[in-house]
Formats: sequence, structure tokens, C-alpha cells
Amino acid sequence: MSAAFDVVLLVFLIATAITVARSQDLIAAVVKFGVYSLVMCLVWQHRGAPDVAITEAAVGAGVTSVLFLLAIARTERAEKR
Amino acid sequence: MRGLGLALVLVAAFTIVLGIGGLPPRLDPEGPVHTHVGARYAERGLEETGLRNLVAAVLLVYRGFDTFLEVVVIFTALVAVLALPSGVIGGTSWREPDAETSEPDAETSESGDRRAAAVVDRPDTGVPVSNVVGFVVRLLAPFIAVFAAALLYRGHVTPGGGFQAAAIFGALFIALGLVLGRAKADRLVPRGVRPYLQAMGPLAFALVGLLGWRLTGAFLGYPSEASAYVLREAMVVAVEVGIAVGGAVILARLFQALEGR
Amino acid sequence: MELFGFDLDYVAFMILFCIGLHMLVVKSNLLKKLLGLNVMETAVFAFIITSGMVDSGDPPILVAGTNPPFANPIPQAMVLTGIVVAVSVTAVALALIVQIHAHYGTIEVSELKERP
Amino acid sequence: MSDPWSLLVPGLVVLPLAAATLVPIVAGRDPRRAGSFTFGVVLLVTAMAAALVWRVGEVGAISVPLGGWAAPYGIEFRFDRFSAWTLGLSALFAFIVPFAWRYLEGTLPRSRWHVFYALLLLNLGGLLGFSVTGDLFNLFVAMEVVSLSSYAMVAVAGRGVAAWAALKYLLMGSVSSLLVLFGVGLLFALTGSLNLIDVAARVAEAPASPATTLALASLMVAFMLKAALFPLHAWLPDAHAIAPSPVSAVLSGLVVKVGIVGLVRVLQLSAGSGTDLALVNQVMLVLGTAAIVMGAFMAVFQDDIKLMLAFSTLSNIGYIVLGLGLAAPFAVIGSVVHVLNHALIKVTLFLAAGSIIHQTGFRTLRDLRGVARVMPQTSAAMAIGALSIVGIPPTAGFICKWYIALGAFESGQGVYGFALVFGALFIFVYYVRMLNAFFFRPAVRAEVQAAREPAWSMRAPLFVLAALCLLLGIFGSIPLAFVEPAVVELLASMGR
Repeated sequence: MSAAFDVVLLVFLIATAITVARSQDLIAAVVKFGVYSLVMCLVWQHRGAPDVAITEAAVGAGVTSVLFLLAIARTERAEKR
Repeated sequence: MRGLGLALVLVAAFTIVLGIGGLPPRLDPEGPVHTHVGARYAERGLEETGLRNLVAAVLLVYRGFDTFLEVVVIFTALVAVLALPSGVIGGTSWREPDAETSEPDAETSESGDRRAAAVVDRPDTGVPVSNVVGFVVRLLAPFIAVFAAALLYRGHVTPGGGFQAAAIFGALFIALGLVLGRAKADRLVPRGVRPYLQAMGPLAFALVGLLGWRLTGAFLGYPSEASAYVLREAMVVAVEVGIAVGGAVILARLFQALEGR
Repeated sequence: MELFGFDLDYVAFMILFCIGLHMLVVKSNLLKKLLGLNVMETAVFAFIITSGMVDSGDPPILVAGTNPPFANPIPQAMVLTGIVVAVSVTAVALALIVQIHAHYGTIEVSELKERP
Repeated sequence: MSDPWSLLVPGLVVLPLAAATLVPIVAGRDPRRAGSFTFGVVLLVTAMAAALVWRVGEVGAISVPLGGWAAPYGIEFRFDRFSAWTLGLSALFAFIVPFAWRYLEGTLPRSRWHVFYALLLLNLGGLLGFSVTGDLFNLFVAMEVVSLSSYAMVAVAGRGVAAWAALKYLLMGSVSSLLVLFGVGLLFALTGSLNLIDVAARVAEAPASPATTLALASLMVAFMLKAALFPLHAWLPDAHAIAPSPVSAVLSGLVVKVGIVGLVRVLQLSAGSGTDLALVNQVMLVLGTAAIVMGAFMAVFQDDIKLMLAFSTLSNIGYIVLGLGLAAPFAVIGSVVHVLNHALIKVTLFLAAGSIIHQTGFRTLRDLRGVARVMPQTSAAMAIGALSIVGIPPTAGFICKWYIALGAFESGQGVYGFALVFGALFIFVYYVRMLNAFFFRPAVRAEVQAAREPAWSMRAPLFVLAALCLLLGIFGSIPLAFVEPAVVELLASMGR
């Protein structure tokens, strides 16, 4: 059960990372990055690191995403190809 | 670029796979990771530091200097952001904004720079916040503050600690700034005390470190006798509060600067 | 968990590292590059944390209900520091990107290279 | 009473960092006070470093367990003969800070002066921490303090162009930092320890594994990237040329040395690891030689004097790496001393170039023709710096290169000795080009003819630095003799 959960989390993690890389709308990319960070938090919680999980949720997912969104608001939203 | 990128990634993947294949088996309680330094922390950490959360014990007591430098790093980030020319990144002065009208160009900047700066208009940050959001933030603010304080205070025993509290305090400032408007939010932390508050993390460490040297003969040492329990506790709390307050103010100011204030 | 003799966690983090590296090298958009750097960083953090795990171990918090063996606290402390460092670097990079956009009007490397 | 020496080593690091947080408070409404305060702090740090160097000469390496936790359970600071470089480092800051007093006028609005000084102090503190720490993770965090303040200092005075150069520097620097972190994490997974000496011992005990190789390779590539060793140098020229001149001096003279100090650490780590050291040395020899030649080659075609100096840094990093790669006593001693001597010379050159650019407003050789007639003193300092860096006896640059060349011939790898001499000739060419333009060509710009010598606070540091370039050449055997025992010990641990 636990092992299966692990595998699902890891696969989901990789999938989110790929969607971050692929989305051309930067706001979407940042939101997906937030999701990626939150999933990473779950992984860490699961690996016996609750301190790091809380920090990643607050700093990695929270603060980083907000700072990114501010920067997007002042630059461009679409990634050009 | 694309081909080069792919090649680089493949080389990196290949090297890493080769390398991590040679690591000792993970999860093995007899592996080197668990039998050396970590084992001693697990055995004697509580007795030596008085902290039940061993991560906090490592961060604050065993490897306090790392955390000191970490606090210095986020302070550096604030200074770095404030170092950028005004007009784009806001709030270049970390005291009251001086009446600086002329901004001489650097030896390196070109005339184009001046033009660009003139064209840039301050972003529109006066987005009205909906009543619902305003209400919810006001309602939750005290609870969020209590939660952050609890994370800080209970950090010895449960997961949490200075930085997590800082992030949440910082987020609270930011949310209140959006809801209450800038003027009121600015009054929450008067400008005059900001230079002191943002310096609190490194300063708390430096002072506690000096005190520790005076008491134990080692910089950042904590008295270990049972009788000095209260003093030791006070030193740990001083450092944690320094990290939390300093960190929160720095995060809020980074937000403001990126927002263009 | 193992896969072809490799630890599954390590393999997953290597893949994440490579996705981040690919974003950093190939993407032309500066914000995308920065996101790639963040993905890489998280992958390295995950690697470090995972290396400190122990079989059926509890988090390293000595309270009622947790028993040895404990996960190693040092990698966790390292990663906590690393996360704060990463967010600091990201903040500075974002400020620089805003500055670049104000001056050049673009944040695409391909276009930046064409301008003086 | 506690032992004061145990406070002095961490104090060396904590003092500038804590002082940096106080700069805005001290500056108050008068930004000039920030400069005097910073200068005071730097002088104090220099005095502390001098006391420590003297002490090391008397009693040998000082090891300070921070928090009283003996290694490997806590962080250990080690001040040994290699750490003598911290004295030179803080002393050079003591020249750069007063130079910046007047330089900042007209370069940076007053409202940002204290930010600039705070960044300088943070940079100094990080460099000192990086140099004295004996702990791998502490090394990483200290390096981040250095890097982050360096990125900011590149962008501090310019607008878009500088921000773009700074961002390129930041992205490269972050990759390098990440590789360091990865390497440290791998080493921790292998040994369960973070203390440098302990890790080295445990790596030596353990059977050789590809994971060890990956960790060491990752660290090595990371530090080569930080040192801008060819072919990982692409970020350097822009960042160093666009930054304000005192910053260029710090970056080119001191910050790139982070990579070199790191490389020495990795060599210490890999001494017993079963890694093929001969191969590592071969790689360093080839890259070092390539860096010397390419740096010189690219510098020849530059017209911008600061770009020229930036490319010359590439060559000199090449010399240092070449010396380390030769792994012969003479060569390594030469390299270790050249870390400091190159810093001294490069700071002299960048400050001189900064004065010239500050006074005339031009930065290309074409525009600056004839500048020596109106600024003879500054130009003379520049000339002394140029002769030093080429390696003309009796200057500071000569003795190091001489030792490296001696090492090459002594260890039977004379071909690298010839490469070194050839590189020096190449370097000679472009410095002659520069001096020729300054001294022997008629001025083409009216502004240059109208220029004057800069203020005394800018000239005085330059004179002392130029004098030091000569003195360290004449009395060059003193630093060489000082580091010799440490180098011999290092080489012995590597089986040489």
C-alpha cells in the first residue's frame, strides 16, 4: 500500500514537472510549479521530514510562487516560441 | 540550442545514473549515514541540547553557524534587490526615501537606460480587493498570527521553527497590505524601525554567539549544565525570534520591492 | 523500492533534475529558465532528504509515539537551509528579470542576444 | 576567561556580516558615514587576520570547534597557513573601500551608497567564511553569501545592460552552487559526515565507488565554473567589465578565487579516495594551458580596457590551475601565492582603470590615447600593475610564474613550462598595446586632454597597491616560504 502510494506520488511529481516545462502560459506554469512543490512536500512528509515539508509548503510553494507571479505581472505572461 | 540541451541532459543523466548506482543501499540502518554523526545526535541530542526536535537541535545548536549564514543569505537577498536602480524596483532606500531627484548614470549605463527608465510606469497595484477576500483576511489574521507564533514557540518539540514562522508572518503582512491598503499596512511596521527589524536575524545570532563564548568559551556555545536550563532556553528563543521577525520583515519587503513600491 | 537494481526514489529525482536542466538550457524565456533552476534545486533537495531516510524510521522528533531508528536530522537541516537560500536567489533573479524587461522590453534570450 | 583566539577566527567572519546589517542604521541620513564605518570594520578585520597569521606562524594551525562541538559533530573552523590568504583579502578590501568613497560620487545616487557598502561587507564576510571553514556544508552556505552579493554588485550601478550581465552570472553561479550542494549531499550519503578532514579520511577508508567519483567530479566542475576556468568562462567577461570598477576589482581579484580555494579543497578530499589523481591533474594541465592561451588570445582583440583586464583574469586563473595540476612542490607554492599576488595586481589594475574611466568618461584604448600625459601618476600605477601581471622581474607577478615554470621543468613536464612562457609573451603583447596607447600616442579626445588626476582618496590606495606590487616582487620569498610547509604537507597527503 505504502509502496504503491510512493510510486503514484513520484509519477505524479514527474508529470507535474513536465507540464511546468511545457505550458506556455507562464502563470499556468507557476501554478503548476506550486502544485509540484506541494506534491514534493507530501513526498517529504512521507520520508520522515515534516520540518522540511512545512518549510517547502510555506517558502517553496508559497513565497516562491507569489514572487514569480509578481514578476510575471510586471513582465510578460506568454512565453514566445 | 535544442540539440545541445538534449545532449547535455543525456550526459548528465548518464553520469548521475552511473554515480548513484555506487551509493550504499538506502534505508539500511547500518549504513554510513546512520552510524556516524547522525547516530550520536539521535542518542545524545536531547540530553545535550534540550530540544526534542532534532532538526531544530542541528539547526540551532550543533550547526548553528550554518543557520547564521543562512539568515545572512536572505538579508543579502534583500540588500541585493534594494541595490537595483530605482524607478523599476521600488523602495531603493531602506530608510525614508531621500529626496533624490537626479540619478546620475553609471559609467556603464548608456543613454538608452535613462530613456527606458522614463518610459517605465509604475505598475497598477491598486487592484480592488473583493469584500469577501477582505473579510476573510481580516477574520483570519489573528488566527494566522497565533499559528505562526505557535510554529515558532513549539519548534523545539514539533516540526516548525523560525523560518516557517517567518514565512507565515511575512505572508500575513502581505495579505494585510492588500486588504487594508498600503498606508495602513505600512503603519503596522513603522519605517523607522525597519532597518533594525530586518537586521534582527544576524544580530541575534551574533549576540547569542558572543554570550555563548563568554559562558562556555566557544562561539555559539550553549551552557550545558542542568542549572543553566532557563538561560539556554532563553538563548534559543532569542535566536528563533530573531530569525522569525527578521525573516518576516525581509520577505514582506522583498514582496513590496518586486511589486514596485 | 528498486527498479532494475536502481533505487526508485533516486531515479525519480534524477529524472526531475534532468527536466529542470533541460528547461534551464533549452528554454529561451528567462522566467522559464528560472523555474527550471527551481525544479533542479528541489530535485537535489529531495535526493539529500531521501538519502537520510532509514527503513521504517520515524521523523527525528523525540516525543511520545516515535521510536528509533530515526531519520537522520542532518540532511533535513541542510535542505531547510537550502530552501531558504534557493528562495533568496530566486528573489534576486526575479528582480533582475523585471529590470531587464523594463530596459529591453523582452525576457526572451533569443531576442536579448540581438540587442546591444 | 575564555581563550581569545577561539573567538578571533569566528569573529573574522561574523564581524563583517553583522556589521553589514548595521550599515543602514549607522549611515542614518548621511550616506558618507556608511563609507567610514565600512572602512573601520575592514581595518579591524585586517588587524584580526594579521594577528591570526602571526599566531599560525608561531604555533601552527588553529582549529576552532564552533559551539564547542568537536569535529565531526559540529562545524570546525580551521586557520592554517593557506588561510594567510584571508589577510591579503581583507587588506585589499581596505584599499577598495576608500577608493569607492569618491568613486561613488557620480556613479551611484547617494540613497544607494549604504546598500553598496553593505554588499561589500557581506562579500568580504562570505569570502572569509569560505576560506576558514572546515565543513563542507558551511562552505556551501558561505559561498552563497559571496555569490549573491556578487550578483547584486554587478547590477548595482547600471540599468538593463548590467542587469542582463548579472542575470547571466546568476544563472551560471546557481548551477555551480547546485552542483556543490549535490556533491556535498553525495559525500554525506557516502560517509555520514560533513567535516572536510573526516570526510577525506572516511572516503579513503571506503572502497572506491562511482558515487565518490561523481561527488568529486561534481564539486570539481562546480568550482571550475566558479573560477571561470576555460571552457566554463562565458559568464565572466561581461559581468566583470560592466560592474563598477571597485566591484570589478573585488570580483576579478577575489571572488573568482573562491573557485580556486574550492579546487584545493576538492584535491584534499580526493587525496585518498582512489580517484585517478594523475588523470585529474592531466585535465587541470590541459584546461589551465587552454585558459592561458585563450584568455590572452581574446584579450588581444579587445579595445575596452576593462574587458581586456577581465580576459586577463581568465589567463591568470589558467596559470593557477596549471600550477596546481603540475602537483610539483615549486609549482603548487607558486600557484598558492599567485592566488594572492594576482588578486593584488588585478585590484591595482582595475582601480587604476576605474580612475581613468571615472576622470575621462572613456573606456576604450582608442579614446584613451595619451591619457598618461594628463594622469601621469595613475598611469604609472597602471603600468606597474601591467608589468607585474605580465611577470617582468622584479614584480609580484614574476616570482609566482617563475616558480610555476620551475615546477614544470622540475617535474619533467617542461612542455607546460614553455606553454607558460608563450602565454606570458602573448599577455605582454596586449599590455604593451595598452601602455603604448596611454603613454606614447597623442590624445584624440578633448575630454582626455582636459582630464585631471582624481582625488587623493582615490590616488592614495592606488599608490600603496602599486608599491606593494613591487615590494611583494622584491621580498616575494617571504610569502613563498610561509606557505611552503603547508604545500609540502598537502602534496605528501596526495602521495607526492
